[in-house]
Amino acid sequence: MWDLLNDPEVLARITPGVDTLEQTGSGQYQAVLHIKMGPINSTFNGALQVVDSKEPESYRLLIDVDGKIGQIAAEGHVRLAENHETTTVEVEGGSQLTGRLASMGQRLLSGVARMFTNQFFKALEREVAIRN
Amino acid sequence: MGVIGQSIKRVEDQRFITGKGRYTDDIALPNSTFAALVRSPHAHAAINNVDTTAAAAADGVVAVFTGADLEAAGVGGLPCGWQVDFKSGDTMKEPAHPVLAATKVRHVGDPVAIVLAESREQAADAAELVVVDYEVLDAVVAATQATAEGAPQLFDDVPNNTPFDWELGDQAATDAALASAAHVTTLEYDNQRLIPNAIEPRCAIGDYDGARDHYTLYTSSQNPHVIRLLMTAFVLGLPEHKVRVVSPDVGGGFGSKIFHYAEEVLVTWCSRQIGRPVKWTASRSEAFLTDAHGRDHHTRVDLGLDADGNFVGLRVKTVANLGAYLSTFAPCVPTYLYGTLLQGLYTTPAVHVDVTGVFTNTTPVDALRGAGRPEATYVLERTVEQAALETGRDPAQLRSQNFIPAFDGVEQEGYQTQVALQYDSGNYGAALEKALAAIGYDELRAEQAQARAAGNGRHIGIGFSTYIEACGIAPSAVVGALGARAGLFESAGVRVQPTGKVTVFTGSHSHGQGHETTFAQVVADGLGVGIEDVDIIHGDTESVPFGMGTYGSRSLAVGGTAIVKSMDKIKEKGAKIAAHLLEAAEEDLEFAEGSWTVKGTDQSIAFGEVALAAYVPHNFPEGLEPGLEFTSFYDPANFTFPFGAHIAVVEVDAETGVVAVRRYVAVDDVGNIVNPMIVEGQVHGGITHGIGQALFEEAVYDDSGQLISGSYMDYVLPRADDLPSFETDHTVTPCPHNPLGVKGAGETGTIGSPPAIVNAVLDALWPLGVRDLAMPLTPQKVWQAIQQAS
Amino acid sequence: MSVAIKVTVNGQTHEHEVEPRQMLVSYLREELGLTGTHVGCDTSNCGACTAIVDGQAVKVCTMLAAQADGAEITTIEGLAANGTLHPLQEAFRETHGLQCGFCTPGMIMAAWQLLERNATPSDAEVRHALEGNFCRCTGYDNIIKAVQHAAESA
Amino acid sequence: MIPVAFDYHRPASVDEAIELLSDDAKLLAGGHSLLPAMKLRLSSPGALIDIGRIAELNYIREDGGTIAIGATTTHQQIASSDLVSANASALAQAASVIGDPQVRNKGTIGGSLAHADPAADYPAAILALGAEIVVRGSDGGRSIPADEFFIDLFLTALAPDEIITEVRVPAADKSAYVKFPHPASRFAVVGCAAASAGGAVKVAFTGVANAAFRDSGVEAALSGGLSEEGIAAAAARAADGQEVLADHFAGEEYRRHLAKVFARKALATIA
Repeated sequence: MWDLLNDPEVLARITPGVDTLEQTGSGQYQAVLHIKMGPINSTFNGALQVVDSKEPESYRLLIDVDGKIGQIAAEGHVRLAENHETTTVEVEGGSQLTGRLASMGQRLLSGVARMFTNQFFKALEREVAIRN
Repeated sequence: MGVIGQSIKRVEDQRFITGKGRYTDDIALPNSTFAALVRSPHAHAAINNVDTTAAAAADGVVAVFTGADLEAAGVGGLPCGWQVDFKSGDTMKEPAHPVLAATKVRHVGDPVAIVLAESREQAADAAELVVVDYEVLDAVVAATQATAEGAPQLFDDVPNNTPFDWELGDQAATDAALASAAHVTTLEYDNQRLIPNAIEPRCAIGDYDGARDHYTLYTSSQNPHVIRLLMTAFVLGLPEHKVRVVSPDVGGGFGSKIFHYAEEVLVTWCSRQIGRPVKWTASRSEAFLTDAHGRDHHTRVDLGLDADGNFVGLRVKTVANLGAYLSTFAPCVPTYLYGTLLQGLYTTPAVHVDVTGVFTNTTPVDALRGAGRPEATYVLERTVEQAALETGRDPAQLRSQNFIPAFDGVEQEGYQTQVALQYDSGNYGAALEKALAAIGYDELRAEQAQARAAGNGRHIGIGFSTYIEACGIAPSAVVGALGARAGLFESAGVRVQPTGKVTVFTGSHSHGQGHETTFAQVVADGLGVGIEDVDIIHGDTESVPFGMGTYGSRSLAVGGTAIVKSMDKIKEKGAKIAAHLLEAAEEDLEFAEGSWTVKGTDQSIAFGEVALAAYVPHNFPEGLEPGLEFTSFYDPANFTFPFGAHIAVVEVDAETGVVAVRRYVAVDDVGNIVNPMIVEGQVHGGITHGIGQALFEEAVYDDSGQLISGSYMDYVLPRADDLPSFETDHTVTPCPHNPLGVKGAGETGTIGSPPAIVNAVLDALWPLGVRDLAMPLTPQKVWQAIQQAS
Repeated sequence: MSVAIKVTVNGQTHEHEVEPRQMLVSYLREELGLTGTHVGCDTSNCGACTAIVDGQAVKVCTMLAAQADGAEITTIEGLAANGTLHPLQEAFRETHGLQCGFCTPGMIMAAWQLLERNATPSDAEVRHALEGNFCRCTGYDNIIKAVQHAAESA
Repeated sequence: MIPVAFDYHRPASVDEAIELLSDDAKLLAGGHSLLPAMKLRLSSPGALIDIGRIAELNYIREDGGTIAIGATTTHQQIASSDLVSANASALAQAASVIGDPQVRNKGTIGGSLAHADPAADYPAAILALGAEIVVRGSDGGRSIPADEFFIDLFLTALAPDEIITEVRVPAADKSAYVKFPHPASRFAVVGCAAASAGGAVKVAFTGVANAAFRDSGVEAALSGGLSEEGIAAAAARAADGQEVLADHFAGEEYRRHLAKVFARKALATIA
C-alpha cells in the first residue's frame, strides 16, 4: 500500500483534478490540475510534494497550485496502519483558497474538501482493486 | 412663509425617478479608454517581478503601467490627512502608501498594475495576462495579534505595526474611582469590521486636455475639493488651478467616498500619459476589497458604579485595526471621533481612554457612517445596560439618574466633559421620557413578565440606547490642534441673479442627503423667494468656492450656516439699495417676506426689484458696487451635539436563534429641523445600517488575510423584509452657536441603534443565563449562547 | 463572433451586432445611452439593474444582450407615458422613497412587477417583493410607503 | 464584471441543442447560476447554447396523475401554478423562495436541477415528491428517478451529452417545503421537504450535505404516524449519519440542529 501511495503514476490518478504530474525531484512534482465542478471550470499549475515521509506509516501531501481564479493550497496527511491482512488508510486535510475562489467559494469549501477526499478514496479503492 | 420646518418634496427627485441622474459611470467621454486594475490576491507578499509583456500585446491594449513606472515618474504616495502622535510625544509613523505597489503588497486587493484598453472587455481580458511573481509572506489579520511578539511586520519602519497610540482623560482618577466602586461592570468585545457598500460602486474618469494643459477628474466623491488638494499637492505635484474635480450625482457614500483613492490618481496620471480619457469603474468585488472599511475595534471597558447606581468611573482600552495603510482620515476616527464621546450623556466624574492603532494585512479602515461615535456609543450603552442587568436595576432609570441635567447653552453654560469636548446644549431626560411614552414601556415590561411567567418560549427583550454624538465637524483651530491637516470650515457663494433668482454654490456635496432641497428651503426662508427660484450647485471645483464636502453630518450646520452668512451680506447690501430706492434711512427698513418695508408704513420694495437695481444700477447708492453676490466661509464655533433615546423591542426564537426586531422607537434631538421628511429619511437609513451592524454585517477574514465575506452572497446587507417599520419622533433643543440652531441628522440612527438591538437581545435572554453576545448576533451565535447558558 | 439582435426599448426598435458576452445592462447603458439602469453588484443580488423584459422584472446584469433578441424592454426612462410620470414615480417622490437615487430605478421596476401581480399588497408583501433590491440610504420604510401610495393612487 | 469571450448558439430545438453540446459548451437557460460565475470568471466555457427560447420545453401540464413540467419553466411560473400548488405544493413553495422575484422570473427548474447547487431549493422537493427527471441525449431519452439524480456537489446523474427536458412530479396528498435561508445569498442553509402520498411519507433535505438527500432515518422513524410525538421523534433523527456542510454562517452542529427543527416544521405542515 505504501508503494502504491508513493507511485507518481498512481498519485496522479488518485489525486482529484490532476491532469498531469511530472516528477522534478524526490517527492517533488510539477502538477497541472483541472477542476471542473459546477460553475467552476479552471486549470491550475503548481507543485505537488510528498514531505515528512515516514515509511511505512505516514507522509504529508502538499498541493500548491495557481490559476487565473486564485490559488489552492491543500494539505493531506496520509496515515497507514497495518493490521494483519488489511491496511487502514486515513487522510486528514485542509485547504486554503486565495483570490476570487476565497471570496466567492466559502459556503462550498467544506463540501469541496469532502468531495475531493471521497474521490481520493474511491480512486484509491479502484487502484487497490486493480492490483488485487 | 414658513418654508423652514416644512416637509417640502425633494427638488432632486425628478431626475432620479426618471433615470436622468448623472452618476460618474454615466459619463461617456469621446475617445475614452477603459482601465482594469491588477490586484494582489495575497494579503502579504513581496513582489519579485511584474511581467506586462503579454498584457501589453493583447488586443485593444493601449498601455500598461506598474508601480515601478509610477515610481520612475515621481508619483507620490497617498497622503494621510490627520496626524495623531504617540503618547510619548513621538511623531506618528506614516509609512508610504503607494498608488501602485512596487515592492510589496499588504492586503488582498492592493493594486499592482493598471491596464488601459479600448474597451472594458479588452481591459479585463488583458489584466489577466499580467504575471506577477509574488513571494508570499505570513499575514497578520486580527488587531489583537498585530502587536504580538513575532507577528509579521507590515513596514520596516513601523515597529510593532503601531503607527500611534493615544490617550485622553485622567487615568489616575479613573483607576482610583474604579478601585473604590461598589460594582464594576466589565466587557471585552470586538466592534466588528463593516464594509460600507454604497450601492453605487466607486468610479473615476481622468481627462487630460493637452491643448490647455488641463486635467479633469470625474469621481464619485463626497468632497471634490479635498480630493483635488490632496492629489495635486501631495501625490502628482500638479498645479491645483490646472485641475478640475467634478463629482456629479453620487450614489451613496456613508464615509467611503470621503477618502482619496489610488484609482483617482491613476486615471488622472494615465490620461496625461496616453492623451486620452481613462475610465475606471469598480466592480462590487473590487468595492468589497478596496473601499475603506469601518469600525474594527477590540475593546475592554470597565464601568464603576457606587452603591446607589451612580457612575463613578469609566475606563476604556481599545486596539483599533487600521488595515494595511493609513487612509485619509484613519487616525482621527478611533481617537478624536471616539475617545472624546466617551462621556456620553452621563456625569461620570472620571473617564480614561487608551487607544492603540495597529496595521494589519487587511483593507484600510476609515470613517464609516457615524465614524467613531457608533463605537463610542456601543462602549457606553452596551456597558450601561449590562450594569443595569447585573445589578438588577431598570435600565431606563439607571440612565436617567446619571444624565447630565438639561442645559440650553445660552442661559446655562455648555457642559464640559472629562474628555475634552464641551457639549452645546442638551435635554437628555426629555428624549428618554418621550421614547418611553412612545413605546409604552410599562405595558411592554408587563407583557415581558407575562411571557416569562407563562414559559411559552416567547423571549421578548427591550433594549435601550441613549446616545450623544458630535457633528458639524469642525472648528478648524480645534481640530488643527488635534492633528488635522486641513481646516474644516465650509463655503457658500450665493449669487442673486438680476431677476431675483438665486444660485447657491456650496462646498458641501450631497450623496443622497437632499441638499438641493434643504438648502433651497434655507435660502427661500432667508430671502423670501420661492424654492423653485433657488438652484443649488455643488460638486465641481471649477464653479464652487473651495469647500470641505459632506461627512460627519456637517452639511446643514456648517454648510448651511455659510449660506446664511452670505445671505446676511446680501440682505445688508440689499438694504442699502432698498433704502436708496425708497428714499428712507436704512435703519428704518425691515426685511420680511421678500420685501424691504419702511417700518410702520406701506412703502416697500420687493427683493427682485432690489436685485434688478443691483445689476442695472442707474439709480444706485453712491460708492456701492453693483451686483448682488457674496461668498462666505464659515468656521464653526464648536461641534454640534445631537442626542437621543432609542428603544428596541425584539423577540428571539430560542429554537433557531433568529432575532426579530418587533418595534423600534427613536426619539432624536437634532436641534431645529428644516425638512422633517428628509430628517426622518436620514434617521430611518441610519437605524437600518445600525441594525445591520447589530444583526447581520461582518467583514470576515480568514487567517491568511483572505476576505471571505467578499460578495453579497456572504456579506449580509439588511433588506426590506428583514426590518419592521420604525417609529420616529423628536425633541428640539436648538444648537446655540449656529444661526439655524441645527445639529445634524445624518448619522444618529447608525450611532444609536446597535447597542439598543444587542441590549434588547441580552434583556430577552438574560433569564436563560446568557450574559454576553458579540455582534453581529447571527442565529448561530445566539443559539450557541443559549445552549451554553442552559 | 457577434450576434445580431433586434430589441424594442421604451417603444423604439434598435438593431445591433453585439458580442455574445455583452450583458443587457451594458447594452442599454453603453450602446443606447440609457444610463438610468444601474450596476451595483456582480452577483445578481442588489437589483439596481432591474428593468422590464417582456413584462417581467429582470436583473439585466445577469442576462445577455443576445438573450434579449426580439424582446420588448422598458427601462426607467420609458416608464413615464407621454410625459406623465408613472404613479410609482410620483409616489417615490411623494413619500421620500429615495435618497441618493442609485437604487431607485431598480426599486421602481421591482415594485412595478409587484403591483402588476398584486394590486393591493400588504406591507409585508411589499417588503417581500423587494427582497431582491438593496437600498443603503433610506432604510426601506419610505419605499414601502411609496409602493402603497402608488397602489392606492393607481 | 465581464465574462471571457465565448460563442453563442440559439438552437431552435432540443435535438439541435444536443448536437451543439461539447466538453467546452454550457447550456444557458435562465442563466442565473451560470452567468454570475462567468462574470466572476470562475467559469469560462467556450460556448453557450441558449435553450431559453425552445418553446417545446416550457409548459406545466397534467399527465395522468403526474404533473409534467418543461425544463425551461421558470420558478415564477411554477410558484404561481395552481396545478402545482394543488398537487405538489412542496414544489411550488420551493419555487417561491428561490432567490428573489427577479431571479424567479428568469431562473428555470431544469437549469437549477442540472446545476445541483448543494443549497438549491428544488432538490429537496423533487426528492420528497418522488419526481423523475426526463433527459434526452444523443442516444435518445431516459428518465432518472430523483433518488438517483443528485450525486455530489454540483454533480448529477446527467451525462455530458444530455439535456433535461422535463420534470415529472407525481401528485402527492400533502407536501410542504420549509427553509432557513441564508440572509445574504438566500440559498437554503437548511431546506426540508416532506410529502405524503398513499400513506407513505418521504422527507428530504437540501443545504445540509454535499447533495440533497432523502432522510431514510427520519422516514423510518415515522412509522408511528404524523402525531406530534411521532413527528418529534422522527425529526430528532434528521441528518443522522450525514456528512454535514459547515461554513462561517452555520457550522456543523448548528446545521444539524436546524435540520431537526425544519424536519419537524415540514412534517407538522403535512400532518
